[in-house]
Amino acid sequence: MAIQVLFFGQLTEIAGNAVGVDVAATGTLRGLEQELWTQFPLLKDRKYALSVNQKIIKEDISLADGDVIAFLPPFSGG
Amino acid sequence: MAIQVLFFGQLTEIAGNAVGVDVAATGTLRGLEQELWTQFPLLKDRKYALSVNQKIIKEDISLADGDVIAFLPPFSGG
Amino acid sequence: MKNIFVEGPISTAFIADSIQKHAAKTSIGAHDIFLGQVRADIVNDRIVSAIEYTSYQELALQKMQEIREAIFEKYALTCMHVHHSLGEVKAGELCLFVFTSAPHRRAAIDACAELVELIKNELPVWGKEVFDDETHQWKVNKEG
Amino acid sequence: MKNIFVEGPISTAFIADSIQKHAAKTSIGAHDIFLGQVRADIVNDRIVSAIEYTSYQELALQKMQEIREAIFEKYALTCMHVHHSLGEVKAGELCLFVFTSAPHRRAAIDACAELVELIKNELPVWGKEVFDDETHQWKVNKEG
Repeated sequence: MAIQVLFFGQLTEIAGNAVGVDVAATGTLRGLEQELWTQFPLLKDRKYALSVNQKIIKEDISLADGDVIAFLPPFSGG
Repeated sequence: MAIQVLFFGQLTEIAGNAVGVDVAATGTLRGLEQELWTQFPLLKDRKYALSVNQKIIKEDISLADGDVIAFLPPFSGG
Repeated sequence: MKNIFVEGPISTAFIADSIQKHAAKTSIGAHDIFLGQVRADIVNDRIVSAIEYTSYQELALQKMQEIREAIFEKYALTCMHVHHSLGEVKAGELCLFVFTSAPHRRAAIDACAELVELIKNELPVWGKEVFDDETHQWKVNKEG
Repeated sequence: MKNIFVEGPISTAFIADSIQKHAAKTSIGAHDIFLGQVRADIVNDRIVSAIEYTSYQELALQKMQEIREAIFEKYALTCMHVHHSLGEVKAGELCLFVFTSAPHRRAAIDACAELVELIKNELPVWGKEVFDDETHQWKVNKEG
Protein backbone atom coordinates (compact mmCIF):
# COMPACT_ATOMS: atom_id res chain seq x y z
CA MET A 1 0.00 0.00 0.00
CA ALA A 2 1.10 3.60 -0.64
CA ILE A 3 2.03 5.88 2.26
CA GLN A 4 3.08 9.49 1.98
CA VAL A 5 5.89 10.59 4.30
CA LEU A 6 6.60 14.28 5.06
CA PHE A 7 9.71 15.75 6.67
CA PHE A 8 9.95 19.17 8.31
CA GLY A 9 12.52 21.59 9.72
CA GLN A 10 16.09 20.29 9.91
CA LEU A 11 14.96 16.80 8.83
CA THR A 12 14.42 18.12 5.30
CA GLU A 13 18.21 18.38 5.08
CA ILE A 14 18.47 14.62 5.59
CA ALA A 15 15.46 13.35 3.69
CA GLY A 16 14.01 16.14 1.55
CA ASN A 17 10.45 17.39 1.98
CA ALA A 18 8.48 14.26 1.19
CA VAL A 19 8.82 10.69 -0.07
CA GLY A 20 6.27 8.13 -1.18
CA VAL A 21 6.82 4.70 0.39
CA ASP A 22 5.30 1.41 -0.61
CA VAL A 23 4.87 -0.77 2.47
CA ALA A 24 3.47 -4.28 3.03
CA ALA A 25 -0.27 -4.47 3.65
CA THR A 26 0.46 -5.39 7.28
CA GLY A 27 2.71 -2.38 7.77
CA THR A 28 2.91 -0.52 11.08
CA LEU A 29 4.15 2.96 11.97
CA ARG A 30 7.26 1.68 13.77
CA GLY A 31 7.99 -0.70 10.90
CA LEU A 32 7.86 2.21 8.47
CA GLU A 33 10.11 4.24 10.77
CA GLN A 34 12.73 1.45 10.68
CA GLU A 35 12.55 1.29 6.89
CA LEU A 36 13.20 5.02 6.72
CA TRP A 37 16.14 4.73 9.11
CA THR A 38 17.68 2.31 6.60
CA GLN A 39 17.00 4.70 3.76
CA PHE A 40 18.17 7.82 5.68
CA PRO A 41 20.65 6.63 8.35
CA LEU A 42 21.11 10.12 9.88
CA LEU A 43 17.40 10.17 10.77
CA LYS A 44 17.86 7.60 13.54
CA ASP A 45 19.82 9.91 15.84
CA ARG A 46 17.48 12.87 15.53
CA LYS A 47 14.78 13.92 17.97
CA TYR A 48 11.32 14.01 16.41
CA ALA A 49 7.66 13.20 16.95
CA LEU A 50 5.54 11.33 14.42
CA SER A 51 2.10 12.24 13.19
CA VAL A 52 -0.32 10.08 11.24
CA ASN A 53 -3.00 11.98 9.34
CA GLN A 54 -2.30 15.13 11.37
CA LYS A 55 -2.46 13.47 14.78
CA ILE A 56 0.65 13.07 16.91
CA ILE A 57 1.07 9.33 17.62
CA LYS A 58 3.36 8.13 20.41
CA GLU A 59 2.68 4.35 20.32
CA ASP A 60 2.77 1.94 17.35
CA ILE A 61 -0.28 1.67 15.08
CA SER A 62 -1.23 -0.14 11.90
CA LEU A 63 -1.07 1.91 8.73
CA ALA A 64 -3.71 2.07 6.01
CA ASP A 65 -3.37 2.86 2.32
CA GLY A 66 -3.18 6.62 1.76
CA ASP A 67 -2.03 7.51 5.28
CA VAL A 68 0.12 10.62 5.63
CA ILE A 69 3.01 10.28 8.08
CA ALA A 70 5.07 13.27 9.20
CA PHE A 71 8.45 13.47 10.95
CA LEU A 72 8.34 16.53 13.22
CA PRO A 73 11.57 17.78 14.84
CA PRO A 74 11.28 19.95 17.99
CA PHE A 75 9.14 23.00 17.28
CA SER A 76 10.77 26.42 17.20
CA GLY A 77 8.08 28.89 16.21
CA GLY A 78 7.67 32.38 17.60
CA MET B 1 2.79 80.35 58.52
CA ALA B 2 1.21 79.73 55.08
CA ILE B 3 0.50 76.21 53.92
CA GLN B 4 -0.96 75.23 50.55
CA VAL B 5 -3.47 72.38 50.61
CA LEU B 6 -4.44 70.46 47.45
CA PHE B 7 -7.43 68.15 46.98
CA PHE B 8 -7.78 65.50 44.26
CA GLY B 9 -10.37 63.17 42.77
CA GLN B 10 -13.68 62.99 44.58
CA LEU B 11 -12.37 65.21 47.40
CA THR B 12 -12.52 68.21 45.04
CA GLU B 13 -16.30 67.91 45.29
CA ILE B 14 -16.07 68.55 49.04
CA ALA B 15 -13.28 71.06 49.25
CA GLY B 16 -12.43 72.39 45.77
CA ASN B 17 -9.03 72.00 44.21
CA ALA B 18 -6.89 73.93 46.63
CA VAL B 19 -7.03 76.15 49.68
CA GLY B 20 -4.43 78.27 51.41
CA VAL B 21 -4.34 77.79 55.19
CA ASP B 22 -2.64 79.89 57.78
CA VAL B 23 -1.53 77.71 60.67
CA ALA B 24 0.30 78.43 63.91
CA ALA B 25 4.09 78.29 63.75
CA THR B 26 4.01 75.08 65.78
CA GLY B 27 1.53 73.44 63.43
CA THR B 28 1.62 69.73 62.67
CA LEU B 29 0.17 67.69 59.82
CA ARG B 30 -2.49 66.05 62.01
CA GLY B 31 -3.38 69.42 63.54
CA LEU B 32 -3.91 70.81 60.04
CA GLU B 33 -6.00 67.77 59.12
CA GLN B 34 -8.29 68.43 62.11
CA GLU B 35 -8.67 72.08 61.13
CA LEU B 36 -9.71 71.02 57.64
CA TRP B 37 -12.23 68.52 59.07
CA THR B 38 -13.84 71.48 60.83
CA GLN B 39 -13.85 73.52 57.65
CA PHE B 40 -15.06 70.60 55.42
CA PRO B 41 -16.97 68.17 57.69
CA LEU B 42 -17.55 65.59 54.91
CA LEU B 43 -13.79 65.14 54.59
CA LYS B 44 -13.56 63.28 57.88
CA ASP B 45 -15.38 60.17 56.66
CA ARG B 46 -13.44 59.82 53.42
CA LYS B 47 -10.53 57.49 52.75
CA TYR B 48 -7.37 59.31 51.71
CA ALA B 49 -3.62 59.45 52.09
CA LEU B 50 -1.71 62.65 52.81
CA SER B 51 1.40 63.90 51.10
CA VAL B 52 3.70 66.67 52.22
CA ASN B 53 5.86 68.19 49.50
CA GLN B 54 5.14 65.21 47.22
CA LYS B 55 6.00 62.54 49.76
CA ILE B 56 3.29 60.29 51.22
CA ILE B 57 3.38 60.75 55.01
CA LYS B 58 1.66 58.23 57.31
CA GLU B 59 2.70 59.54 60.73
CA ASP B 60 2.44 63.06 62.16
CA ILE B 61 5.13 65.62 61.32
CA SER B 62 5.78 69.30 61.93
CA LEU B 63 4.94 71.62 59.09
CA ALA B 64 7.09 74.44 57.77
CA ASP B 65 6.16 77.66 56.02
CA GLY B 66 5.48 77.02 52.31
CA ASP B 67 4.77 73.28 52.67
CA VAL B 68 2.39 71.77 50.14
CA ILE B 69 -0.05 69.24 51.60
CA ALA B 70 -2.24 67.02 49.39
CA PHE B 71 -5.32 64.95 50.19
CA LEU B 72 -5.20 61.88 47.96
CA PRO B 73 -8.27 59.62 47.74
CA PRO B 74 -7.73 55.99 46.55
CA PHE B 75 -6.04 55.97 43.14
CA SER B 76 -8.02 54.83 40.13
CA GLY B 77 -5.79 55.28 37.11
CA GLY B 78 -5.56 52.95 34.14
CA MET C 1 11.88 63.21 34.56
CA LYS C 2 10.01 61.56 31.69
CA ASN C 3 6.40 62.69 31.25
CA ILE C 4 4.00 59.74 30.96
CA PHE C 5 0.86 61.83 30.52
CA VAL C 6 -0.88 62.57 27.24
CA GLU C 7 -3.95 64.74 26.77
CA GLY C 8 -6.95 62.68 25.65
CA PRO C 9 -6.99 59.11 24.27
CA ILE C 10 -3.94 57.18 23.06
CA SER C 11 -4.12 56.55 19.29
CA THR C 12 -3.32 53.28 17.58
CA ALA C 13 -1.05 55.22 15.20
CA PHE C 14 1.02 56.30 18.20
CA ILE C 15 1.23 52.67 19.36
CA ALA C 16 2.30 51.47 15.89
CA ASP C 17 4.94 54.17 15.77
CA SER C 18 6.25 53.21 19.22
CA ILE C 19 6.61 49.58 18.16
CA GLN C 20 8.25 50.53 14.86
CA LYS C 21 10.92 52.55 16.66
CA HIS C 22 12.21 49.31 18.21
CA ALA C 23 13.02 47.64 14.87
CA ALA C 24 16.54 49.09 15.07
CA LYS C 25 17.13 47.49 18.48
CA THR C 26 18.00 44.02 17.23
CA SER C 27 18.85 42.61 20.66
CA ILE C 28 15.10 42.61 21.37
CA GLY C 29 13.30 39.30 20.95
CA ALA C 30 10.04 39.99 22.76
CA HIS C 31 7.68 42.90 23.37
CA ASP C 32 4.73 42.92 25.72
CA ILE C 33 2.06 45.59 25.54
CA PHE C 34 -0.83 46.27 27.89
CA LEU C 35 -3.61 48.60 26.78
CA GLY C 36 -6.36 49.92 29.00
CA GLN C 37 -9.63 50.69 27.18
CA VAL C 38 -12.58 52.60 28.66
CA ARG C 39 -15.53 50.24 29.17
CA ALA C 40 -19.13 51.33 28.59
CA ASP C 41 -20.17 49.86 31.95
CA ILE C 42 -23.83 49.98 32.89
CA VAL C 43 -24.67 51.18 36.42
CA ASN C 44 -28.34 51.50 37.37
CA ASP C 45 -29.43 51.89 33.74
CA ARG C 46 -26.86 54.58 33.05
CA ILE C 47 -24.02 53.85 30.61
CA VAL C 48 -20.45 55.11 31.11
CA SER C 49 -19.76 57.29 28.08
CA ALA C 50 -16.29 58.51 29.08
CA ILE C 51 -13.75 58.68 31.88
CA GLU C 52 -12.14 61.97 32.82
CA TYR C 53 -8.67 61.48 34.25
CA THR C 54 -6.86 63.86 36.57
CA SER C 55 -3.54 63.43 38.35
CA TYR C 56 -1.25 64.97 40.90
CA GLN C 57 1.39 65.15 38.21
CA GLU C 58 4.45 66.17 40.23
CA LEU C 59 3.93 63.24 42.60
CA ALA C 60 2.95 60.85 39.80
CA LEU C 61 6.05 61.51 37.71
CA GLN C 62 8.29 61.14 40.74
CA LYS C 63 6.57 57.86 41.68
CA MET C 64 6.81 56.64 38.08
CA GLN C 65 10.55 57.30 38.14
CA GLU C 66 10.86 55.10 41.25
CA ILE C 67 8.75 52.36 39.63
CA ARG C 68 10.85 52.54 36.45
CA GLU C 69 14.09 52.11 38.39
CA ALA C 70 12.70 49.20 40.44
CA ILE C 71 11.49 47.39 37.30
CA PHE C 72 14.81 47.84 35.46
CA GLU C 73 16.55 46.56 38.58
CA LYS C 74 14.36 43.46 38.74
CA TYR C 75 13.99 42.44 35.07
CA ALA C 76 16.46 42.12 32.18
CA LEU C 77 14.64 44.67 30.00
CA THR C 78 15.89 46.54 26.97
CA CYS C 79 13.31 49.28 27.35
CA MET C 80 10.05 50.31 28.96
CA HIS C 81 7.48 52.95 28.02
CA VAL C 82 4.36 54.09 29.87
CA HIS C 83 1.69 56.49 28.61
CA HIS C 84 -1.44 57.46 30.55
CA SER C 85 -4.25 59.71 29.39
CA LEU C 86 -5.43 62.84 31.18
CA GLY C 87 -8.73 64.56 30.44
CA GLU C 88 -11.57 62.88 28.60
CA VAL C 89 -11.29 59.38 27.12
CA LYS C 90 -14.50 58.06 25.58
CA ALA C 91 -15.78 54.48 25.88
CA GLY C 92 -13.87 52.29 23.41
CA GLU C 93 -10.82 54.58 23.44
CA LEU C 94 -7.45 53.75 24.99
CA CYS C 95 -6.32 55.36 28.25
CA LEU C 96 -3.20 53.38 29.20
CA PHE C 97 -0.29 52.03 27.15
CA VAL C 98 2.41 50.01 28.90
CA PHE C 99 5.19 48.67 26.68
CA THR C 100 8.15 46.48 27.70
CA SER C 101 10.85 44.98 25.48
CA ALA C 102 13.54 42.44 26.28
CA PRO C 103 15.82 39.90 24.63
CA HIS C 104 13.65 37.09 26.05
CA ARG C 105 9.92 36.80 26.58
CA ARG C 106 9.80 36.02 30.32
CA ALA C 107 11.26 39.40 31.32
CA ALA C 108 9.03 41.39 28.93
CA ILE C 109 5.86 39.57 30.01
CA ASP C 110 6.50 39.61 33.76
CA ALA C 111 7.70 43.22 33.82
CA CYS C 112 4.65 44.40 31.86
CA ALA C 113 2.21 42.63 34.20
CA GLU C 114 3.95 44.02 37.28
CA LEU C 115 4.07 47.54 35.83
CA VAL C 116 0.32 47.51 35.20
CA GLU C 117 -0.36 46.62 38.85
CA LEU C 118 2.04 49.28 40.12
CA ILE C 119 0.54 51.94 37.85
CA LYS C 120 -3.01 51.11 38.98
CA ASN C 121 -2.11 50.92 42.68
CA GLU C 122 0.60 53.53 43.19
CA LEU C 123 0.17 56.37 40.73
CA PRO C 124 -1.91 59.33 41.96
CA VAL C 125 -4.39 59.31 39.07
CA TRP C 126 -8.16 59.51 39.40
CA GLY C 127 -10.85 58.52 36.95
CA LYS C 128 -14.30 60.11 36.94
CA GLU C 129 -16.79 57.92 35.10
CA VAL C 130 -19.21 60.15 33.24
CA PHE C 131 -22.58 58.61 32.33
CA ASP C 132 -24.69 59.26 29.26
CA ASP C 133 -27.13 61.31 31.39
CA GLU C 134 -24.22 63.56 32.52
CA THR C 135 -24.21 62.24 36.08
CA HIS C 136 -20.94 60.68 37.23
CA GLN C 137 -19.29 58.39 39.74
CA TRP C 138 -15.66 58.04 40.77
CA LYS C 139 -13.88 54.99 39.39
CA VAL C 140 -12.69 52.38 41.89
CA ASN C 141 -9.77 50.11 40.96
CA LYS C 142 -10.19 46.47 41.82
CA GLU C 143 -7.94 43.48 41.43
CA GLY C 144 -8.03 42.16 37.85
CA MET D 1 -10.54 26.97 10.58
CA LYS D 2 -8.95 30.38 11.03
CA ASN D 3 -5.58 30.83 9.31
CA ILE D 4 -2.95 32.27 11.64
CA PHE D 5 -0.15 32.38 9.08
CA VAL D 6 1.00 35.44 7.17
CA GLU D 7 3.73 35.54 4.53
CA GLY D 8 6.74 37.55 5.72
CA PRO D 9 6.96 39.96 8.67
CA ILE D 10 3.99 41.38 10.59
CA SER D 11 3.67 45.13 10.05
CA THR D 12 2.98 47.69 12.76
CA ALA D 13 0.17 49.10 10.56
CA PHE D 14 -1.52 45.69 10.73
CA ILE D 15 -1.16 45.70 14.53
CA ALA D 16 -2.60 49.23 14.81
CA ASP D 17 -5.51 48.22 12.61
CA SER D 18 -6.19 45.12 14.73
CA ILE D 19 -6.29 47.21 17.90
CA GLN D 20 -8.50 49.86 16.27
CA LYS D 21 -11.08 47.24 15.29
CA HIS D 22 -11.76 46.66 19.00
CA ALA D 23 -12.88 50.23 19.72
CA ALA D 24 -16.46 49.22 18.92
CA LYS D 25 -16.36 46.42 21.53
CA THR D 26 -17.03 48.58 24.55
CA SER D 27 -17.21 45.70 27.02
CA ILE D 28 -13.42 45.41 26.67
CA GLY D 29 -11.36 47.03 29.42
CA ALA D 30 -7.96 45.46 28.80
CA HIS D 31 -5.85 44.25 25.88
CA ASP D 32 -2.61 42.33 26.13
CA ILE D 33 -0.30 41.96 23.15
CA PHE D 34 2.81 39.85 22.77
CA LEU D 35 5.13 40.47 19.83
CA GLY D 36 8.03 38.25 18.82
CA GLN D 37 10.87 40.09 17.09
CA VAL D 38 13.79 38.43 15.28
CA ARG D 39 17.02 38.99 17.23
CA ALA D 40 20.36 39.59 15.50
CA ASP D 41 22.04 36.98 17.71
CA ILE D 42 25.75 36.47 17.33
CA VAL D 43 26.97 32.83 17.11
CA ASN D 44 30.69 32.24 16.55
CA ASP D 45 31.18 35.65 14.97
CA ARG D 46 28.26 35.20 12.58
CA ILE D 47 25.20 37.44 12.97
CA VAL D 48 21.62 36.18 12.47
CA SER D 49 20.27 38.30 9.62
CA ALA D 50 16.86 36.60 9.27
CA ILE D 51 14.76 33.62 10.31
CA GLU D 52 12.96 31.55 7.70
CA TYR D 53 9.81 29.98 9.09
CA THR D 54 8.10 26.86 7.79
CA SER D 55 5.15 24.96 9.21
CA TYR D 56 3.10 21.82 8.81
CA GLN D 57 0.09 24.03 8.27
CA GLU D 58 -2.75 21.49 8.35
CA LEU D 59 -1.55 20.19 11.72
CA ALA D 60 -0.73 23.69 13.02
CA LEU D 61 -4.16 25.13 12.26
CA GLN D 62 -5.88 22.14 13.83
CA LYS D 63 -3.69 22.44 16.94
CA MET D 64 -4.32 26.20 17.08
CA GLN D 65 -8.05 25.53 17.02
CA GLU D 66 -7.68 23.24 20.07
CA ILE D 67 -5.54 25.84 21.86
CA ARG D 68 -8.10 28.56 21.07
CA GLU D 69 -10.95 26.51 22.52
CA ALA D 70 -8.97 25.62 25.66
CA ILE D 71 -8.04 29.27 26.28
CA PHE D 72 -11.62 30.52 25.81
CA GLU D 73 -12.74 27.77 28.19
CA LYS D 74 -10.22 28.81 30.84
CA TYR D 75 -10.30 32.63 30.67
CA ALA D 76 -13.11 35.21 30.49
CA LEU D 77 -11.91 36.67 27.19
CA THR D 78 -13.79 38.83 24.71
CA CYS D 79 -11.48 37.90 21.85
CA MET D 80 -8.16 36.42 20.87
CA HIS D 81 -6.06 36.76 17.72
CA VAL D 82 -2.84 35.00 16.73
CA HIS D 83 -0.67 35.74 13.69
CA HIS D 84 2.60 33.94 12.89
CA SER D 85 4.94 34.63 10.00
CA LEU D 86 6.02 32.12 7.39
CA GLY D 87 8.98 32.63 5.06
CA GLU D 88 11.69 35.20 5.70
CA VAL D 89 11.57 37.65 8.61
CA LYS D 90 14.65 39.85 8.93
CA ALA D 91 16.34 40.82 12.23
CA GLY D 92 14.33 43.62 13.85
CA GLU D 93 11.09 42.56 12.14
CA LEU D 94 8.10 40.99 13.88
CA CYS D 95 7.29 37.28 13.47
CA LEU D 96 4.57 36.66 16.09
CA PHE D 97 1.55 38.71 17.19
CA VAL D 98 -0.63 37.38 20.02
CA PHE D 99 -3.55 39.60 21.04
CA THR D 100 -6.07 38.99 23.83
CA SER D 101 -8.89 41.26 25.00
CA ALA D 102 -11.15 40.99 28.04
CA PRO D 103 -13.36 43.10 30.29
CA HIS D 104 -10.70 42.86 33.05
CA ARG D 105 -6.93 42.85 32.92
CA ARG D 106 -6.18 39.58 34.73
CA ALA D 107 -7.83 37.42 32.04
CA ALA D 108 -6.21 39.29 29.13
CA ILE D 109 -2.72 39.19 30.70
CA ASP D 110 -2.81 35.56 31.85
CA ALA D 111 -4.37 34.26 28.63
CA CYS D 112 -1.79 36.07 26.50
CA ALA D 113 1.13 34.68 28.50
CA GLU D 114 -0.27 31.15 28.34
CA LEU D 115 -0.97 31.43 24.60
CA VAL D 116 2.63 32.43 23.90
CA GLU D 117 3.92 29.34 25.71
CA LEU D 118 1.46 27.04 23.91
CA ILE D 119 2.32 28.53 20.52
CA LYS D 120 6.05 28.10 21.10
CA ASN D 121 5.74 24.57 22.49
CA GLU D 122 2.88 22.98 20.58
CA LEU D 123 2.62 24.49 17.11
CA PRO D 124 4.53 22.65 14.37
CA VAL D 125 6.54 25.63 13.19
CA TRP D 126 10.29 25.67 12.54
CA GLY D 127 12.68 28.58 12.35
CA LYS D 128 15.89 28.45 10.35
CA GLU D 129 18.30 31.14 11.52
CA VAL D 130 20.17 32.47 8.51
CA PHE D 131 23.51 34.17 9.18
CA ASP D 132 25.07 37.10 7.38
CA ASP D 133 27.56 34.70 5.70
CA GLU D 134 24.63 32.65 4.33
CA THR D 135 25.27 29.69 6.60
CA HIS D 136 22.39 28.73 8.91
CA GLN D 137 21.37 26.89 12.06
CA TRP D 138 18.00 25.63 13.22
CA LYS D 139 16.39 27.68 15.97
CA VAL D 140 15.86 26.01 19.35
CA ASN D 141 13.08 27.28 21.63
CA LYS D 142 14.02 27.64 25.27
CA GLU D 143 12.06 28.70 28.31
CA GLY D 144 11.80 32.50 28.50
